[in-house]
Amino acid sequence: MNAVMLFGLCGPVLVGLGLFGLITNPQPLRKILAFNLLGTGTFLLFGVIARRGAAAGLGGDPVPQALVITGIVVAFAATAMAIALLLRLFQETGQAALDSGDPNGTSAPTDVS
Amino acid sequence: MTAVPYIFTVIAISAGAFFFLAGTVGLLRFPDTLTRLHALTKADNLGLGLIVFGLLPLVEWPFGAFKLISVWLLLQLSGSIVAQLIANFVRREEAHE
Amino acid sequence: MTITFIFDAILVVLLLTVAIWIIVARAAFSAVLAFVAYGLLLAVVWVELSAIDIALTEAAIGSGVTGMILLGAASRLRETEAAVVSAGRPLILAAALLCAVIAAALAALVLSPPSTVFTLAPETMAHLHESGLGNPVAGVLFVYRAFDTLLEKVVVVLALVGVWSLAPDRFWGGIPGLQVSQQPNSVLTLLSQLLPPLGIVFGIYMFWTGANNPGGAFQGGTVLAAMWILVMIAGLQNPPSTNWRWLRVLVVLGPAIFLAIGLAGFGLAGAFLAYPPGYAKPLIIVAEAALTLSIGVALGLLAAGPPERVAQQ
Amino acid sequence: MSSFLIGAACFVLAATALGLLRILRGPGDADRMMAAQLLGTGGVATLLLLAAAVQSPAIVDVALLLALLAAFASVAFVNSASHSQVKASPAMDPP
Repeated sequence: MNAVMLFGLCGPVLVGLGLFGLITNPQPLRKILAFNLLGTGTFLLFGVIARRGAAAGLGGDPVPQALVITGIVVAFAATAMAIALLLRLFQETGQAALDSGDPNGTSAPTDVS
Repeated sequence: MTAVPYIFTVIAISAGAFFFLAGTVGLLRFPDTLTRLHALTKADNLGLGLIVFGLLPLVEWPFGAFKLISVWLLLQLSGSIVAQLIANFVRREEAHE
Repeated sequence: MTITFIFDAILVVLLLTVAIWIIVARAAFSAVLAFVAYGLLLAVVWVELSAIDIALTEAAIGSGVTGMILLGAASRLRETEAAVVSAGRPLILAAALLCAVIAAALAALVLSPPSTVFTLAPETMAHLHESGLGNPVAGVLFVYRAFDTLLEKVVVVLALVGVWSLAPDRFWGGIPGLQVSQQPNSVLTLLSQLLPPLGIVFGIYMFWTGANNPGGAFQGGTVLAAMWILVMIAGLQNPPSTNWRWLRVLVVLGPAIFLAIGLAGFGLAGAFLAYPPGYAKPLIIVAEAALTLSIGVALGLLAAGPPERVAQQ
Repeated sequence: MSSFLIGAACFVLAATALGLLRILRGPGDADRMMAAQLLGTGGVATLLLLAAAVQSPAIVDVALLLALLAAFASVAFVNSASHSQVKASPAMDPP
């Protein structure tokens, strides 16, 4: 057991946790948080692979590291976009829940004019 | 390197780490929000200050030392202002209740 | 068992505790606060994985703009939380099982060491000197994978277009609905007068040192964005109206210059995004300078949100 | 010397991490924010100790970045929380 393996275990656990939150939590904001958690778990896996590829005097393989930086930027852009969508949904309907297929019909009235 | 800066570093960093512990204990044990805020600022000022002080003999002059001192000054600035902001917020919160 | 391993173990335990809290916390607001702490711990994790460039990116984005957007959203949506019906027990159990299986499979993959370790580090270092850069990650981003980096910057611009287009028609081109401080608070004003000059210096330093040391355009631009947002929140400067021509020019300036350099590569070096020999570093610096500015403006506007007021003429 | 520095980093990280119990317990959001703020300071101290231990000046840049943005989350917190504060207060006593 070394430090790389420790972080190598941390990554999958974060992916599992993020996926769990994404499935079970009904609030979209919490789903966005869970999705970000899932993303960072994946990035950690890349980081572990990069650390294993340490060579040529570098602490890690720079190619996966650069991929992670691109990933963080894109994840941020997606998060900002998702939050804006969510706030707009709230402005329009006064609620911020996805239609969960509730049979009692408590979901938002859908009168499309 | 002679032993004198070593001893100085060890003492200063140990004292700084102690203040971090004190700050945490205060944050956990103090009875209300405003006194807890008081504990927080101790860790900011003294804990980090002593650690930066202890690290100074180990870094290269002048840029390494300049960066370390900037880190401390920046946290002084933000720490004191954040304390004020949170205190104001807590007071308004209590006024609403 | 070395002392470094103990440090890493403490770090991982902390990271996972905070991650669990993000998922199970009752109130969204405290989950978001935990997410801010999570980003901070993650930056330390990246340092431990010898990925300082990523640590800088995570520190800038996680403790800066992302936290701010999420906190704003959580406080606006607070009143909707009461109506939420949580998932049923069978679904939770099934999801937990599924996620445990996936995590276990991933962990098994990670823990079974490959027979030959595959790495591109020697290849990267072998040709890095031709670009004139000293930071291998910057080399990968701007030389070997320049096309990806160009598209990544375009994604940020597209996200901004997407956020703006969520405004109701009558507010198109109006002023973003950033929540501005309601108390003309002297402490906040003081902070937003003292910090931005330092932040601007640090942002430029990040971009400049990025050629040879960890750092770069995105990290620098994010700091600039955070400083701009601070000034807007304190009410020292109003958010600009989004139909202001120069604002839009600034947003696309970086990607446009990068694209122009890429197209010039056809004529000067025989391929898209190829740099003529000997001119790689100056061209990359020019592109990065423009990108730093554009990213700063674009991220600030992303955080300010869609237009919610009509622009005054 | 470097194992002493990493040991001190362990101690500071663990000490500030105990403060995370405040994130879990609350009771108010202000207390949670303070715990995150303390973790920020502790994280900066940890990074400085690590930088000195492995002699990597680039790590100091990460600490400097965190120090620069240390107030940002709290400012955003107070700003957005006081907006919902103002919104909540008229609802308590209807006209």
